[in-house]
Formats: sequence, C-alpha cells, structure tokens
Amino acid sequence: MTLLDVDFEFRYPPSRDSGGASHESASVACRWQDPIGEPRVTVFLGASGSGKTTVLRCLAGLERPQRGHVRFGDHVWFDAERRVHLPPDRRDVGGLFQEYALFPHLTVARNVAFGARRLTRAAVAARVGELLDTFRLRGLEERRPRQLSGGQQQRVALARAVFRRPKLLLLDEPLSAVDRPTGDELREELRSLIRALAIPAYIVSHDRADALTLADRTVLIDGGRIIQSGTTEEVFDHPASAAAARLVGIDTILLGRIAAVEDGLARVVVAGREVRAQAPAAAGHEVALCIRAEDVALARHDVSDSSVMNRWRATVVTEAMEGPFVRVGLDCGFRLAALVTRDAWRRLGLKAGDEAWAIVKAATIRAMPRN
Amino acid sequence: MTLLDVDFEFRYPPSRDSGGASHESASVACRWQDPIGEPRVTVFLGASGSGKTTVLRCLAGLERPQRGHVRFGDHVWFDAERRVHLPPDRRDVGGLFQEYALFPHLTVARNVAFGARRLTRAAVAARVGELLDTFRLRGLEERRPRQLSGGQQQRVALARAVFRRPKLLLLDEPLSAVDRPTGDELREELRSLIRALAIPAYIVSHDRADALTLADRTVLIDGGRIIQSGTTEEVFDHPASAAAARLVGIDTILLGRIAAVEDGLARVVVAGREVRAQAPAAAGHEVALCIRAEDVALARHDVSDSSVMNRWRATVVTEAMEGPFVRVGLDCGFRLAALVTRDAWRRLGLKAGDEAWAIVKAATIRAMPRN
Amino acid sequence: SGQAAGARPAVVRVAAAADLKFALDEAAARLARREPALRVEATYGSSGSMHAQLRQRAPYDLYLSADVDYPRDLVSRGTGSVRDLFTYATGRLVVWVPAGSTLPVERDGLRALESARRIAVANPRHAPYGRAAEAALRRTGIWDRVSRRLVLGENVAQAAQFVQSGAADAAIIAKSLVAAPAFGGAGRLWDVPDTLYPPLVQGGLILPWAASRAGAERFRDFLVGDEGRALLQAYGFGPPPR
Amino acid sequence: MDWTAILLTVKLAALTTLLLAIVGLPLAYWLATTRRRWRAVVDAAVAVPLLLPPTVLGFYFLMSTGPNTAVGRLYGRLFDGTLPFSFAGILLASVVYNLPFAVRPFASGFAAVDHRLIEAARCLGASGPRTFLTVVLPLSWPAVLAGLVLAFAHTVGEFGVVLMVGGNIPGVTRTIALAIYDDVQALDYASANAASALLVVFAAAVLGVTYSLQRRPLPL
Amino acid sequence: MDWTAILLTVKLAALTTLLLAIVGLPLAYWLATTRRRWRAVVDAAVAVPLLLPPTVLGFYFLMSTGPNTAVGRLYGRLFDGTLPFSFAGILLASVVYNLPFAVRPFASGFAAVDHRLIEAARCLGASGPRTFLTVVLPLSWPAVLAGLVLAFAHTVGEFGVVLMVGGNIPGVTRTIALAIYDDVQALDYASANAASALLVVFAAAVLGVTYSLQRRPLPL
Ligand SMILES: Nc1ncnc2c1ncn2[C@@H]1O[C@H](COP(=O)(O)OP(=O)(O)OP(=O)(O)O)[C@@H](O)[C@H]1O
Ligand SMILES: Nc1ncnc2c1ncn2[C@@H]1O[C@H](COP(=O)(O)OP(=O)(O)OP(=O)(O)O)[C@@H](O)[C@H]1O
Ligand SMILES: [Mg+2]
Ligand SMILES: [Mg+2]
Repeated sequence: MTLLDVDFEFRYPPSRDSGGASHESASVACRWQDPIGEPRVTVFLGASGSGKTTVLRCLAGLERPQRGHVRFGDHVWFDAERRVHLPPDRRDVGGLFQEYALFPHLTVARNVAFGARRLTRAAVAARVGELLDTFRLRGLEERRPRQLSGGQQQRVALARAVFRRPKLLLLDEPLSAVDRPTGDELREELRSLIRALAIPAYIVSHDRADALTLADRTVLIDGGRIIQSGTTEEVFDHPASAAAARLVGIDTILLGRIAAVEDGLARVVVAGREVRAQAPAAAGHEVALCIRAEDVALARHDVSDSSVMNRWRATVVTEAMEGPFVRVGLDCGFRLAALVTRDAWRRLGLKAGDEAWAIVKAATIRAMPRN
Repeated sequence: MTLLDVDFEFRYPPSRDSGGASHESASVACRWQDPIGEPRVTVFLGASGSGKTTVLRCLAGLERPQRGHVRFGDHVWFDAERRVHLPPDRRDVGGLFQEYALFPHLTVARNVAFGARRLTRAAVAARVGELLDTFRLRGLEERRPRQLSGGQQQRVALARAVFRRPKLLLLDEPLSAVDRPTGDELREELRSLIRALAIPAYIVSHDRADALTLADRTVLIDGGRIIQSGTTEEVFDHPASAAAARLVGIDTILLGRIAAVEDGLARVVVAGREVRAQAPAAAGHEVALCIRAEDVALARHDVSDSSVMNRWRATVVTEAMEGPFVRVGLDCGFRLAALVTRDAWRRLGLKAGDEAWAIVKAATIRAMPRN
Repeated sequence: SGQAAGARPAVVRVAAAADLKFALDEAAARLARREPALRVEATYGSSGSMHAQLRQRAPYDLYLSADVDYPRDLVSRGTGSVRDLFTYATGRLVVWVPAGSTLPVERDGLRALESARRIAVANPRHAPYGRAAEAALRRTGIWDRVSRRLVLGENVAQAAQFVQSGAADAAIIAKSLVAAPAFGGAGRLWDVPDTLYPPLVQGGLILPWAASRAGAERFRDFLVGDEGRALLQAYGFGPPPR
Repeated sequence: MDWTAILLTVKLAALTTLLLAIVGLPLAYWLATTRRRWRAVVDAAVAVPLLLPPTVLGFYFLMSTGPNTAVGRLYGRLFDGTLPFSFAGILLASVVYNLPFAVRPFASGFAAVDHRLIEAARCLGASGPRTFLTVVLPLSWPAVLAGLVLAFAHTVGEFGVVLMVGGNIPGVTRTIALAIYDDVQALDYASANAASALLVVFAAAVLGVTYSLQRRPLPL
Repeated sequence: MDWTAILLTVKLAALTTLLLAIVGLPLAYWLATTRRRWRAVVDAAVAVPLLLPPTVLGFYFLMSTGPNTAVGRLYGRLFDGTLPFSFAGILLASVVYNLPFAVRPFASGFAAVDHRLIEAARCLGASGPRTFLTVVLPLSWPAVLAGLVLAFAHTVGEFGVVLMVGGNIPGVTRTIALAIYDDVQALDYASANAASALLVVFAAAVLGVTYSLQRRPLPL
C-alpha cells in the first residue's frame, strides 16, 4: 500500500526581537503515516496558536522543516538529509488558507478556475459552474473578491482548492466564516466531494463540529505536538490527557492530589472540597478530573439520601442559554459548569447569587494521572 | 435619553459586469433606535452574505448609504438629505473587521496601541499589557502580524478595537477564528470589558453561541433586511418566521398547505405525509413548520398506543456525533433531523439504512403562516 | 588662495566658446604670471547657450563667442554697447582623419571625403564651424553626394570624438581643436582653404554688468594685442578681420 | 514641424519601452526574488547609467561600440553595419540608459505584492514563472505602468545619449528632442516653442488617458 | 579630482531629494486619493518636464525666471539675487525636473496599499493625514525609496538643465556632471574617466547598501 509518510520537526526562525529577550520560537513536530488513494478525512483539532496551520504549511511545502522527511508514495517531497524540498506546485496539493488569499484581480469564476491546466474552455466552464452550485455561489461569478462577504470569500477559496482534483487536499479552517446551517450543508457537500476524488484530506479546525461530522480520524494538537490521534470516536470518547479532554469538550477540569483510595474509588481534595472518582493511580499521585457539564445535576437542597457520591454546596454565578439548554456556571470553591434543560431550570427557579447543590455521579468523572 | 437613531438604505454599486447581464446588486436597509451610554450588546445574526458586515460598514462610515440618516445623540453622523457624512475617525467608533486588517508593519503591541491619543507612554504600555493579558497574547508583543496564527491575529484585532474606549463598539465576527474553550473565555472577558466601558456594542456573527452568550438584544438579518429583533430570549424562543427559525437553530423546516383544521389542530400534507400541528391559519393557507431536532424522538417500532400525534416511518440516512448527542438524519419523505443521547442511540442499535419511527409531539412543532 | 600677499586678485569671469578652451587656458596662465592681481576664470560652452544665458544677465564679465553674430545680437537687444563689441580672431577649418585612414586628404582635399562612409561635422544649424563646413562642401561641389553621410555633433569637440571612437571616418572641424596638445597626434589634417567658406569671425563683448570691468578690458586688450594674437595663432586661429 | 523627427521619436520611445518591458521585467523579477548576496550589486549596477551625464555616457557607449571594439566587430559581423549612428544604436543606448527608470519601480512594485497570494498560487499548482505572470505582474501593474511611462517620457526628452550615439542624422537618429535643441541653439525660438507645445499637448493627452485607467483612489 | 564639484553635487542631490520628499509626497498623496476629474491633468503635467530635452527645459526655465520676468522680480525682492546662475536656481530646476521620477513611483506605491488597512486606521480614529503618515507611507516605502533613489541618482548625472540654468560657475553651480562633461569636451579623457569611476563606485556602494535594506524576497 502506498503511504503518505510524515515525520518532521519545524521551528520558526526566532524573531528579531528589539528587546533582546529571546523568546523561545514556536515549533511543531509531527509523525504519522496514512494510506494514499482513499477518501480519508483527518481533522487536526487544536487551540488557537497550537500549530495546526504550521503543520499544513509544512505539508504543502511552504515551510521547510529543519529535520525529517515527507514522502508521498515513491515521491520524496521533503528530506532534510538529502536536501530535497519540492516547491508546492510540484507536490500536487490543493490548498485553502486561513485568510483565503483570493486573487483580488480575478473574478470569482477565474479564481475558482485558477488551477486549470490542460482543460478545454468548455470543460473549465462546466466544472466552475458545478462548484459554484455546490458552494452556493451562483450569480457571483463575475464579482471580484472584495465585492464578496467574508463567508462568500471562504467558499470561493474552498471551490478553488478542490477545482483541480489534487492528490492531497489541505484545508485550513474551511468553514469558520459561514453560518451554522450553511456550514452543515457544505460539510456534507465537502464530504461527498472528497469521496468522489478519493484522496486523503487534511482539515485544520478549531471547531469540534468539523471533527465530529467530517473526520474519520481526529488528531489533537497542542503546543506544536500531536497529543492524541485515532478514530474520531476513540478520541472523543477516550481523551488520553487533560489537554485532550479540554479540546474534545470536557467542560470542567480539576487538578488535585489523591488523598486516599478506598475500594478503587479515589478521594481527591480540590480547593478544600472532596471529590470522589474512579482511581487512576495510588494515593499521593497528582490527577486531573474531567467533568462534563451534562453530567452535573442541580438541586435546590441537598439530597443526602441518594447514591450519588459527590454533592457540593455551590453558588450560581452565571447562566447562559445554549439552544434547548441552560449552561450554568457554579462556584463550589472551584468553578463548575452544568448543563440543564430549560424546563428543569425554570422549575428550579434559580438565579445568579442563589445557593444550590451540584450533584455528580462518581462514575461519570474521568480521572487521569498527570504526567 | 440620548439615542443612536439609525434609519438608512444602502445599495452597492452594480458591478461592471463584462457579460452585461446586470444582476441586482446587494443592498441593506436598517432602522432601529438604541440608548447610548449603556453597556448594551446587540448581536446581528445572519447567514453568510446576508448583509451583516455591510450594516457595520455603514455605521462606521465606510460606506455612504443612499438614503436615510444615522444620528448619535445630538451628532449627525450621516444624513443623506443634508449631505452630511462624517468619516469614520470623526465618529469615534472602535472597529474590528472580518479580515482583521492588522497593520503588517507594526508589532502586536503597536497594533494594539494604534488608537492611542493623548496618553503618556507609561499609560499606553500599561493598557497594552492589560489587554494582552485579557486576550491571552502575552509574549507576542514584539511579533509582526504575519508571525501570528489566525486566532492570535483575531485577538490582536479585538484588543486593538477596544483599546481606545470608543463611544460605540463595532465587532465583525470577533471570535470566529478561535477554538471553543478560548472563545468561551474571551466572550466573558469581552462582556465585562463592554460593561466597564458602558458603551453600546454591535457584534456581527454567524454563530448562535455569540448571540446566546453575549447579546442583550438579537437582531436577525436576512437578505439585507432586519427580519426580527428583540431580546435574545424572545427571538430564540419565538422566531417570527421560517427564515428567523432557521437562523436561531430550528432544525427542520417543512413547507406545506393546511388541508384541514380540527380543534385548533392543523393537518398539513408534506410530501405525502400528514403532519399535525397547532393551526396558525385557516385551511388552504401555506404554512412553514419548524421542528427542533431535540424534540424528535426515535423508536424501532411504531408506538401506536401513545398520545403522540405525529409518528412517521423513516429511514436512517446519516448519523453524526455532536458532543454528548448523536444527530440523526432521517428520510420520512422529507428530511428530518433528530438529536438523541448517545446512550439512547446505543440502545436503539440503529445504523444507516435501517428503518425507524420518528415521533414528534404536535405541541412542539411551531407552525407559521408564510407571507 | 596661495597668491602673493595683499589684496585678493580681481577675478574676470569669461564665458567662452568651446573652441577657445586650450588657447584661453594658456592666455590666462600667462596673464596671471604677469599680473598676479588679475585672475581669469573661464567657462567654456556653446555660444548659443551662453547667448541665452546672457540675455538673463548671467554673471560674466566678458563674452567670447565663436561667432560675432551672437554678441552683435545681444547689443542689438540692448544688452551691452557697441563700444564694447570687438573681434579677436577668425576660426580655421581643417579636415582631420585618423592616422591609419586610407582617405587621401592631403592629395584630394575635401574631395577625398567622397569615399568616406561617415563624416563628422558640428551642427550647421547653430555651430559656426558646422556652417563653414557645409559652405566648403557646397563650394567644392560634393555637398549633394556627402550630405547624407554627415553626422552632426553638438559642437566640434563632439565631431572630433565621433572620429576618435572610430565610428566616423573623417571630421571637418576647428583647427584650434586639432592643434591643441591634448588632442593627441594620432591623425592627419588638411587645412581647408579659407576661400571655400565665409570667414569665421570670432567676436566678444564686455558685459555692461561686469563686476570687474577693468579686468575684462585688460584681458580683452591682452587678447587683441600682439602677444594674444600670436598665442591664438599658435593655437590654430587666424587674425581677426580689420 | 519636423514630422519625420516626431515619427522617429515615437518609434524610438515605443520600441525602447517594449524592450524595457522584455528586459526589465525579468530582471526586476530576479531582483525581487533572488536570495543571492550580489543582488545589491546588480541592483546598483542598473542605476549606474543614471549617475553619469548623458553626453558622457553616450561618449563611453560610443567608445565601447565603435567598429574597432569587440562589441562593434561582433555587431558588424552579425548585422552588417555599425551601432553608432544607426537607429539600432540609439535604441540600445536608450534601453541601457532607461533601465533604472523601469527596473526600480518594477522591483518595488513586485516587492509590495502580498506574499500570501504568491503562496496560494504555488499551492494551486502554478510554477514560479507562471505565478509571476498570472499573479505578481497583474497585481503590480500600477508600478509597472509607472516605470514604463517614466521610461517612455524620458526617451522622448532624452538628448545627450542619443546625440552622441546617433549623430543627429535626419530620419535615422534625429529625434524631436534634438530638433528642438537645435532650434534653441539657433535662436529659432518660434520653432522650438511650437514643437515643445505640440509635444507637451500630445504627451499630456496620452499620459492623462493612461493615468485615468489607474486604480480607484485610496479611501482617505 | 574636482572635490568642490563633488561636494556641490552631493549637496545638490541631497537637497533635491529632500525637497522632492517634501513636495512630492503630498502631491503623490493628492494624486492617489483625489476623486477629481483633473487628477489626470495634474498627473500628466508632472511628467511634462521629462518630455523636453533638458537643455531646452533649462532654456524655458531661464526665460521664465530671469530678472526681467515676474518670477524673477518677485524672487529678487524676496531674496536679493537672481534665480538663474545661483545654487537656489539649479536646486529649484532640479526639483522640477526630477518631480516625475519621484512622484510616479510614490503614487503607484500608495495605490498598491491594501484599502482595508486604510479603512481600519480611519475606524481606529486616525484622520486622513495621520493614516497617510502612519499606515500608507510605511507600507509603501519600497516605492518611496525607489523614487527618491531614482531622483538622487538622476540629479547627480543631470547636466542639461543645470548647465543652462546654472551657467557652470565653479563652486556655485558646477556639479561633477558638468565637470566631467567639460573634461570630455576638452578631450581630457583621463580626468573624465577618473571622476566617472569615482562616482560610480561611490554610488554603487550607497545604492548597494540602500537596496540590501529592502524587503525580504518574494517566495517564488
Ligand atoms: N512566521 C512566524 N514566525 C514565528 N512564529 C510564528 C509564525 N507563524 C506562526 N507562528 C507561531 O507559531 C505558533 C503556531 O501557529 P499556527 O499558525 O500554526 O497556529 P494555529 O494552530 O493555526 O492557530 P489558529 O487556530 O489561531 O490559526 C503560534 O504560536 C504562532 O504565534
Ligand atoms: N463591494 C461590494 N460590491 C457589491 N456587492 C457586495 C460588496 N460587498 C459585499 N457585497 C454583497 O453584499 C451582500 C452582503 O455582504 P456582507 O459582507 O454584508 O455579508 P455578511 O452578512 O457580512 O456575510 P458573511 O457572514 O459571509 O461575512 C453579499 O451578497 C455580498 O456579495
Ligand atoms: Mg491557523
Ligand atoms: Mg461579513
């Protein structure tokens, strides 16, 4: 099986700091292998500044890593030791960039068709038409980029990237500028386009929805390092670290030390409160505790006769609607988020400043040893 | 009470189309009044290309409407008849633009402090430091914009916009490029900043989360027209039209004609299926039916002995994880989305291609007459 | 600067025709030796340009033109008086070819130029030597045959450079130029008989705004005096008409 | 009016501009993209013709292209003729002399193009030269136009080099600039004024039209 | 070597460049921002000095600023002297003559600045002129530099205008270009070569340093 074989390390040149205080410059290190010729979508999920764009730039050939190699099947795209570094146009990738980089002097249609090579006029026009339909851009073909809205520009950039049927698709935040309904529609279109092209696609995103709906594989990136990768389900169900959990959407993360372990259940002290959770290590170890907001129940009074192990007296700090739910911010010595239905919230009749009880089953708390 | 009094109509000049086919050029029309000097956040929510940015541009003075006026208390910012049109710098607004527009020749610190006027060096440095902390930009002060990630650039633009304590804050998609956890944190910071400044803020967004968590007032915009405005709760709970419903996140919208009305309940035929819902009009009228995904229950078999009025045989088409839920795409003759917990989904054991029953209480369906 | 102790020397500013360059430098040097109180500072250029400048009161004391018509024109326009108008020399025309040239100028004179490919002259439109060259060619009867092969310099120096570069085969230029030591001897020359062209009367004018009128008069007197005349003759000029 | 000279001038200026585009654009491209040390040296070398008085430059040009020089012999063998006193000669001299007026604005225009657009073009499969032609050049055309217009206008008015190299031969190397100069030297101010006026009106019209095609004004 | 002439030339070129910056930048700014119809006319007018042979331009300059003209009388009353044949005169003529070399690149550089950055500056409270100074100018400095360098170099080599207006007076209006020209006219090629070589080496050094400060090369 032909593989895309990636293993490199890249460090941005240190900035010529006027102050002289030489900050550590940002770097990324990556290593993975992927089959070629399959419509496999990999989403890189990471916080702002974590290095997602940098990884794509190295793959595209826009940056030259200091160490390692990138091999695409038999082709060596990059090899630090052999001093091989193919320019982007000889790698046959299709790219969309975070800032769109539309050509301001070309119309929408000619932007989309920029990559056209060895195609008849009619063929170009037909394919442009198709893509304009796909990306909801009909009627705008003769406009210049500056006559488009932000989201329209992003969609033109997306159409331009897929126009030439590249061997590898690199998309940097392809849908960050469009509204939710449009984005949902476009994600489906994008998915079927990638299927039709039968190429691997690497999509960079800060939006979990992209990973959850597009990705076969999810790669979590933090501080320029891959901290976890696997099938999307695996990654979302079993974040391997606190950083990973924060990325996939665990809402509260508490740090503490295990005071004792009884019957496999740890007693962790956090800000003077006791938290019970499944023990991941022996007493004395540092742990991170992840609590999903939807696992936190609220009550006006303590329900001491239940089987629930964690009951904390709390003060309501914030409330915010979130679709059919209300996200409640609580202060129990530490900050805790709860997600309850609007109905339940109305029945509880709580408001900011009120006292309440937060109730969390120990089984729902994920405790992870800290490295 | 001093008011911001807005009432204008703006049309982009028609593009010099080479084809000659003169497309209708885009336009916006707006009208509202808002008290000044209160920290009131208005979020403009609209689909891509709906005219959100254009509204902000007209407010800032970057575009000159063809008709109407913009008055800020006693100051006339714009008046088409009196040919008044103050340039942006005489309106004292603070702006962030969709494409950030950071000054590439200035460091982060100097970008942030661009608006500084009549401040000592020390005061500027102090405030820059504050804002760098607020927006998680510490350590980057000596970088140039091109040495920043996309989300970092956006945060610099945000810091720059609030630096000078303007009379009016105009933010265009201020958080679209940052990840969810960072965005959540920044939204809170932004909220308290706006409180501290005690100025009205107009925020353009395509993200419901911005409206739900930031907005006192939500304005829905579609095709350059305000289609609904009011308190955020009002707007989200009672979208006044199908377009509004689609914007605030109703998941399925069905169009049909009322076949009959019985006991206040309408029978609407959609794609050969009968849908029951509260009747908004007499028989014969066209209606739009809005169904939230979370109101759709799923079953493997028909549950004919329940009180539920709508039970449709459906085929499972897609499934996608969405945080703790699974979003299920169904085909019941029409497309329908359902949102169920992962637990429930596991128990049902359904997969794409399987047959299932979609169950929707008539009371949860919002029927709206179509104009 | 390093002059004899006492008053600074009076400076006579001379606007001089380019063809006087070598002769005048020598004349100035001689005069300075004899009269340390007098210093001649000459600027060389096209007489036509200087005429235009003098109409705008260019700060010169003395104007030495290659063509007496220019100072005469100034006087007729009210700049300067007839009393200050004088002639000091006549120009002489020569044919000059590089040393290795096969043109038999010594034997055939101007007619030898019929077999030249390019002949350099100063522009007859405004340069006196150009006009003289044209007249000579016409009188010899070969104008129609050679006029298309003429290349025109702004002045005689340029015409000479055309030949020096090898781009032209022969030049019809001022004898004063060829006679100068700076010119270098790598060529042959043939004097064009002065019957073939109208006399190139060089005239001058003491300017009414002269800062050092006495100095200007002194220098004029030197030039038109015996010593000056001899010196000019040595540099290839003829005596002025009487 | 000396229509022959006017025609010749237009031809010279147009051809000079054309050649400058052909030679200057690649040169400027090289200057804008190379990472080599001696970029600065080449950059400076291009500007050298500016530093010498035109007549002197023409003199050196004459000395180095005459029939007895290597260049001259080569040219003679190739084209059967001499560079000095020919149209080809003044054309070549004009190109050399005007190079800095074209190359400097070109290169600074290229340098101002957004690097992200170039990266995007490369990632969309366009090679370096293709990117230059389809992205960089169209985006820097105000600068390119500025360079070409400067060079065109300057060729029309150039006089020292053309006189020295061309020898002021009517119909071959006498441009309108030389004709006007001759008029002035001959105190024929009426002719000079008429020719100058014509030149100015004509050129103003051309330039006016050219510039009105320029970009929309800055939003200031 | 004629050091007086060299010093004078450096002074003239430096002052010309300075004045061009002072006059040319606002003019280019006006050209780049105005929406008036006659922008094209002014634009063309600036280029007119280019179209005339320098000597002829100098001649017209002389004729219009001599002591008997209105300009001349005004100048005489203000400064007690005449414009022609003075340093002030050649400086003024140099500025006029070099205006297009500076203004054209300036204006095209300004036009290339991203309009969104200008809009952002205005929205952050910067007035038009302040935006120009803090955003437009720094962003177009390669073009501004190109214009100033062209003008500087060209002033060093300029000869026709300076000769006509200045009258080649040592220490006052004789620049190194005139000195070299005189050497060549006097067939003193050794002096001319030495001065030319010095000029070229000096200028190449200056230009080389200037250009090595330029932007990083394009990613092509
Ligand atoms: N040209 C550069 N020079 C130096 N550092 C840089 C440069 N470009 C980016 N960085 C730094 O490298 C890190 C990773 O940047 P990158 O653009 O890859 O982040 P990202 O994951 O794409 O973030 P975002 O979601 O905000 O776009 C950041 O901390 C950024 O500040
Ligand atoms: N300069 C222009 N000339 C002509 N039409 C324009 C121009 N700018 C925007 N438009 C059009 O006006 C409409 C509204 O644009 P606007 O930028 O206000 O949308 P938006 O709501 O901000 O969308 P987005 O969320 O995608 O940024 C769009 O259809 C767009 O194509
Ligand atoms: Mg990024
Ligand atoms: Mg927008």
